[in-house]
Amino acid sequence: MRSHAKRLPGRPVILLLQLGVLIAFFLIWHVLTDTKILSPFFFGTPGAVLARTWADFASGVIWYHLGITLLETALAFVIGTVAGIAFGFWFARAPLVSLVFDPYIKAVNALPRVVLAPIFALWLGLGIWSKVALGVTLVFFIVFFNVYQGVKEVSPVVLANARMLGASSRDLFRHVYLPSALSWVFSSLHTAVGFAMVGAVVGEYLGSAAGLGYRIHQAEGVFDTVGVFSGMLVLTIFVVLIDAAVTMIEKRLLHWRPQDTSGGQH
Amino acid sequence: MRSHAKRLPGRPVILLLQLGVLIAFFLIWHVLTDTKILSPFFFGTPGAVLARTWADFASGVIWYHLGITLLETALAFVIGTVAGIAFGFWFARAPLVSLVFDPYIKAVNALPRVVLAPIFALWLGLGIWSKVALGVTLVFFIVFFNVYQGVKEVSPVVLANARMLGASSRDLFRHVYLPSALSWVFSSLHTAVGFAMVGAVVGEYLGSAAGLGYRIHQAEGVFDTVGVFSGMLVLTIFVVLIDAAVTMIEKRLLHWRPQDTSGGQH
Amino acid sequence: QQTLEKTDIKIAVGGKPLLYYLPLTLAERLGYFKEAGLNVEVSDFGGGAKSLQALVGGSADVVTGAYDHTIQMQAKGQPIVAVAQLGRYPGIVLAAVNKSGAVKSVQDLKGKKVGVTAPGSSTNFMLNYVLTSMGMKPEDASVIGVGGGPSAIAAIKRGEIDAIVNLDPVISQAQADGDITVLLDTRTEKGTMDVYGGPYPAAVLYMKPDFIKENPKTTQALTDVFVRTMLWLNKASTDDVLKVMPEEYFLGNKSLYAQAFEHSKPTYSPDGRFTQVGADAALKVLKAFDPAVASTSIDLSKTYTNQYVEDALKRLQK
Amino acid sequence: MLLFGQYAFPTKVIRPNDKDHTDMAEAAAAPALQLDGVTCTFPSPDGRGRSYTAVQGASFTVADGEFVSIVGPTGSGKSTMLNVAAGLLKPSEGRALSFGQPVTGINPKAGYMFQAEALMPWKSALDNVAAGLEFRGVSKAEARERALPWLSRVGLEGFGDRFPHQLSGGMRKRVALAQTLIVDPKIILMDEPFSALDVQTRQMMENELLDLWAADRKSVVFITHDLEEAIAMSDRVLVLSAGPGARLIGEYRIDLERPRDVAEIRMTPQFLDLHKEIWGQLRDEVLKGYAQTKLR
Amino acid sequence: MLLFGQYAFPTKVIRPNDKDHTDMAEAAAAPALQLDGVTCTFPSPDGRGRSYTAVQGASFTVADGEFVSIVGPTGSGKSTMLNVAAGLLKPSEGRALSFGQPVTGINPKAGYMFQAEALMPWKSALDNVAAGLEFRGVSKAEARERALPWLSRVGLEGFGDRFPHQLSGGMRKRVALAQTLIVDPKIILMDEPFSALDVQTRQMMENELLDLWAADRKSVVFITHDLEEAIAMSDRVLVLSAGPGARLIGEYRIDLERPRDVAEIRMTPQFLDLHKEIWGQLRDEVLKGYAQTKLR
Ligand SMILES: Nc1ncnc2c1ncn2[C@@H]1O[C@H](COP(=O)(O)OP(=O)(O)OP(=O)(O)O)[C@@H](O)[C@H]1O
Ligand SMILES: Nc1ncnc2c1ncn2[C@@H]1O[C@H](COP(=O)(O)OP(=O)(O)OP(=O)(O)O)[C@@H](O)[C@H]1O
Ligand SMILES: [Mg+2]
Ligand SMILES: [Mg+2]
Repeated sequence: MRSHAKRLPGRPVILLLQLGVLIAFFLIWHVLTDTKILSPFFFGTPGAVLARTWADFASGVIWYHLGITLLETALAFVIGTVAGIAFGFWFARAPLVSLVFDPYIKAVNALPRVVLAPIFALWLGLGIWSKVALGVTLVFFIVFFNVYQGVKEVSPVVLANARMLGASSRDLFRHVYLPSALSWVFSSLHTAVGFAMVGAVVGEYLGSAAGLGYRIHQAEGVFDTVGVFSGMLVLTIFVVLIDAAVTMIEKRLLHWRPQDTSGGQH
Repeated sequence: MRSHAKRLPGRPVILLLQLGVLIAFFLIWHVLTDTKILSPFFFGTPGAVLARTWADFASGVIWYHLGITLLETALAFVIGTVAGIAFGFWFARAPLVSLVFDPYIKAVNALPRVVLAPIFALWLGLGIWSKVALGVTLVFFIVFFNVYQGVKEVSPVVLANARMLGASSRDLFRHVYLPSALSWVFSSLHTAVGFAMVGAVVGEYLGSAAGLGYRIHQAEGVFDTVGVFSGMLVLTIFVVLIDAAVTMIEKRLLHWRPQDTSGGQH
Repeated sequence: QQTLEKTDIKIAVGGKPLLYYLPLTLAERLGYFKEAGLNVEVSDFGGGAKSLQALVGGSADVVTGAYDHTIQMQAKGQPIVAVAQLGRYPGIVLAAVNKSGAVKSVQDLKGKKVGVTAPGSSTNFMLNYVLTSMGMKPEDASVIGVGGGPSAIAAIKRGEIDAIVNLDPVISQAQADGDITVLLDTRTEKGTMDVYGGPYPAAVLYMKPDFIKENPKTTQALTDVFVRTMLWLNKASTDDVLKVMPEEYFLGNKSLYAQAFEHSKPTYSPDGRFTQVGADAALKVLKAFDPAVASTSIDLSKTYTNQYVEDALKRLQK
Repeated sequence: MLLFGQYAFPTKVIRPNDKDHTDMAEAAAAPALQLDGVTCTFPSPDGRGRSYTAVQGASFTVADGEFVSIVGPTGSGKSTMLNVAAGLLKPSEGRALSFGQPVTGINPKAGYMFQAEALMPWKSALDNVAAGLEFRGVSKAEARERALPWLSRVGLEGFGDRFPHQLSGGMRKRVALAQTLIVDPKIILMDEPFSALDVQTRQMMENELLDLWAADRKSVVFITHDLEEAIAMSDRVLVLSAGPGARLIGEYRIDLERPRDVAEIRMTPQFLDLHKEIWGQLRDEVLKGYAQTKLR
Repeated sequence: MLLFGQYAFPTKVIRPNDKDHTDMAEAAAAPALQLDGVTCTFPSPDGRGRSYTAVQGASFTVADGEFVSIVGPTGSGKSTMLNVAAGLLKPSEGRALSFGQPVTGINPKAGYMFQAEALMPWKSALDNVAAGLEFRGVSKAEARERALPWLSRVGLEGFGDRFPHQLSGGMRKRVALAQTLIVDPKIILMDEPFSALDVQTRQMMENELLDLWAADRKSVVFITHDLEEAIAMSDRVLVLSAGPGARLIGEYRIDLERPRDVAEIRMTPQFLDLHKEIWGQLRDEVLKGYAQTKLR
């Protein structure tokens, strides 16, 4: 319902506020490192970080590494998501399987992937696939658990209705479970995007020849804090962009829901 | 509705099946390493891993390390969950804040925590707290995004009803948002338990003087694959136990829901 | 015995089980810290860079790490001082991977994939230095970080890299499996001289100058412990070492560990002393590849001191 | 007041009716629906404690092509019985048969219009109506095309693109009606289909349903709280007693001639007689039920 | 058929009624509810395209202590108007006043019984009834104690520990009724409260509501599809036209004496006259609305 909620400011104002937060952040960072309250050795200085980032983009060296990292991220995200959705649905619809495998799924989720890096390297080599694998193991579980729960949350009456209308298992999936679980899926995707990137970067960090993680590690090796933070800055910019894409898709797929249920305070 | 679903086997049968899966897993592992299809250098052998685990528990050396890791896990889990729930609710109920900070939350979620480890050590020392911090940064986001979404999913009619009945913001939280979002919270907790453990172990792995991650790192440094896998085995056993506790609490708090909505096939 | 300013010491190390840091574990196992009245806690990190950061950040008091760090940190305006040398040769080995078979000599490295422990690490610098001294550019080989553990072995076994620059135990393991052919070996005096033209210092005990100023007696006690360890190690047989070391360390494969130790034995400093030539060699290498070092003038005399070692030797060698 | 044993339903009106099942044996041959001593017991809310028996040993048959209404006090177990007939609920005792086949899963011959809101909230009104056809393999485009006339049949021609939350309560009910009827089920189960509609719209829908039913003689089981509606529409009215342990306590054959107009037939003296008779029993039953819940 | 302008409501029955607002000026002083030219326009389903105006310039007042019913075709905008009165929906034009105060947020003086299911599914029936008291700071134990008699008042004494999904449709409605009434609102908004109940239970509930209303003269706005119910309960009946752009087209003062028994009053000739009069208008309106939706 369109309620008497306090009107939210429009898009330009929001953007301005966001910019304000960003500037405030850099300012605080600047002041703290300038006065040496935060050691520039650990925190760099915002001016230097921005200058480095700019230089990297201007000279173009970063694009190659960025491309590799984004490719890994995208692959990890897509594979992890598809697998998570598929397994989530399968487990939710096959109670025996889910009961039997439940503890093992949880156990695997708790394995520190970093330790598995040599095994990934052995199986998948040092190229992008071992990084993708790392990302997939992170993304998969987040999506999996949410899809599993999302399917269980389907309204029993709506489900019964669809079944009475003659829906087959496949129909139920497409017409009931999937749309009903979509908000769960998207909630998990917002976390998953970040973790896909983390997986890719950590994978590169642990051993690789290219990518942003590689650059960050290289900078760290020579105690180049500015380089490290510049790498992280680039990372975050791109993850926000990817997430915006996810949000756009979400808006399209969930356009049927009532608007403004966000709590509309007075 | 109690439907004509295929009867699921009872608890003992399930346990038996689970045991079967476990034994099958160890058997396959054994056969593969025994025939050298998988190199024992990388994969150890199940016999050796079990023997080592047994020896560690028998001699008692493992308890100290296990205790530290479990403490870190528990702290990361609790702090991350509480913070995730608090911020999730806050953001969901304060649309302006959430709009403005949205990209930053997502950006922070995408930062590779491994790179941040030195900063955590700087702020929190080398003790357990830097590991807890790592775990918290993982747990927080998973819980946060789910709580945020869970609050948005509250049925608009139920919400309007409670407001008409005179519920204050606090009442709405306690009587509507929280119970309604609980299944989202628990779904995220199942992932979060694992990630709390991952955070603790990776933290130890990256720099510490004790804990299971420390032991795994030590073992890896001397190519002691059996030690690595034995450490992971202990990890998984305990994460499954913690998760069982979460599931128990979940069952109690969500006892109001209709049973058997799990798809009841015929 | 004189009273120490500080008895609880936090030592940071980047990879304790590595043979590179063997003296630290030995000192611990031989009980020398206790005898000196020191109560140490050893924190192990994923790499030397991280243990150094722990020192700079104040969460560790002293570090056993690469001598390079003292030079790099001076360039960054974060002075640290090495007080005892544990390793006199770097112990880095450049080897061709047999499975790939593309590299027969150092000259063949051009255009090949070379695995180092991590980009920007000392193994990477060694490779760069070798390439330049052969008249090539560092970019002529493509560098891949493979780590210093099982993942390096995995890379060798898959033949994904054409050559590898790494340390023990990776090298010994690969050698034992017959997977690599050693081309340059800085575990020996000859190899080190060939590559660097001087005894390039490896692991040292370093700390912040402030720490020394505030805790001179503790610093002396710490130096005593390591000098004592170096003297013991100089005379010890492989069996002696194996007896002292904790069992976990050779659970993987005891004979491999023994073999690796024997390979590495010459790299340990006999008495803990630094030499000017060694420091010069290190500076020369770093100047070539670390832009921060290249752009600063380094005062080597501030990066190490033999004062505490000499004092210790005077008392210990009596 | 008359009370009947569980398995015995003497028809109170024995005049042969004018429809095709004059011969009772014929209907028994393959009734569209047959409930056989159905008892439904629910576990108590907390999982421990007493269980609650909603329906106790209910038996009745619905012949092929028959229109049967069920009336009874609120909370007695009408929806529960319909769930059993649909195959959504397994009775604790007894069984359900549909056209001679025991109902073990979803009853494929049945269409069910639920009492609660059951539209898919993510589908527009048109897509909701078209869903059943899509599930039967009809292409999306064709299903929509065939759904359009159904929408206008329930008076919602311009509302095809609305999502359920954008429709009024009565509109949602009408979408559900179209959704159930479009797939042409052999037996239609309806749980208070018209209670959210105003009287006029309701009469239109009732006539619409009767036309449809007359056209190809489906079987209908119709739950309503409106006794007039029950009488006006049905061949037979069943009366359920108050819960717990609700039983069928009355069966009335409605021998008003067909085709009927639901508005006009209410004025006939025959109708008024029947109404008075059933009303008397129902009223007592409701009062008893009310007293019972107050006591428990 | 009579049609009125948006802001003009000539009362069709001018006899002064027997209640305390004989003087129309008095009621105007601080009416419990006043809608002032309220127009509600909804954006089109896809966010683009035409928008849909449900209610067009509706104005009416409900005096303090008055019982007003609103009838109208399904989908005309009755619930929409109630949402405006409750402060849940901001009208696109016009405004709502409650006791002289403009309604800008939730109307704190109002209790609202929703048409859709609105119980908290995670609370038992008893806790659902007790919720309003808890929100007002009453301790949980006391709230439950005070909720118990309310449960039995709606005939659900033994069902306090059931969760909503374990109750029948009619039972849920009754829990909602108790939930709304227990907090003793000054003005009660009810959207088809009794449509899921059988006739007997319904009459009991109706009488219960009238007793309550008589005891401390609350204001009631009552939406129903049952014209008899509207007449039997109210002081005034408002008739809404068919949508889109529904307007109030009729206002009938019901001057039957109080207290009334809803079952008995239906038999009086006065009642039948009123019924016939309003019925005529409503019937036309519904037919028009039906034709309109068919055309669109
Ligand atoms: N899942 C359940 N758990 C426990 N009790 C239930 C459950 N479902 C229904 N009941 C109980 O069974 C009884 C009959 O319910 P049912 O829904 O069949 O009533 P009904 O006749 O359809 O009533 P109404 O006319 O109000 O819809 C009620 O007392 C209800 O509380
Ligand atoms: N959120 C919305 N978006 C678009 N249209 C809406 C929305 N809410 C209601 N409507 C439309 O407004 C009109 C009036 O709806 P409302 O619910 O007020 O009807 P009503 O008179 O209560 O009908 P009923 O008797 O069936 O409950 C309907 O045509 C409906 O489709
Ligand atoms: Mg029912
Ligand atoms: Mg309505």
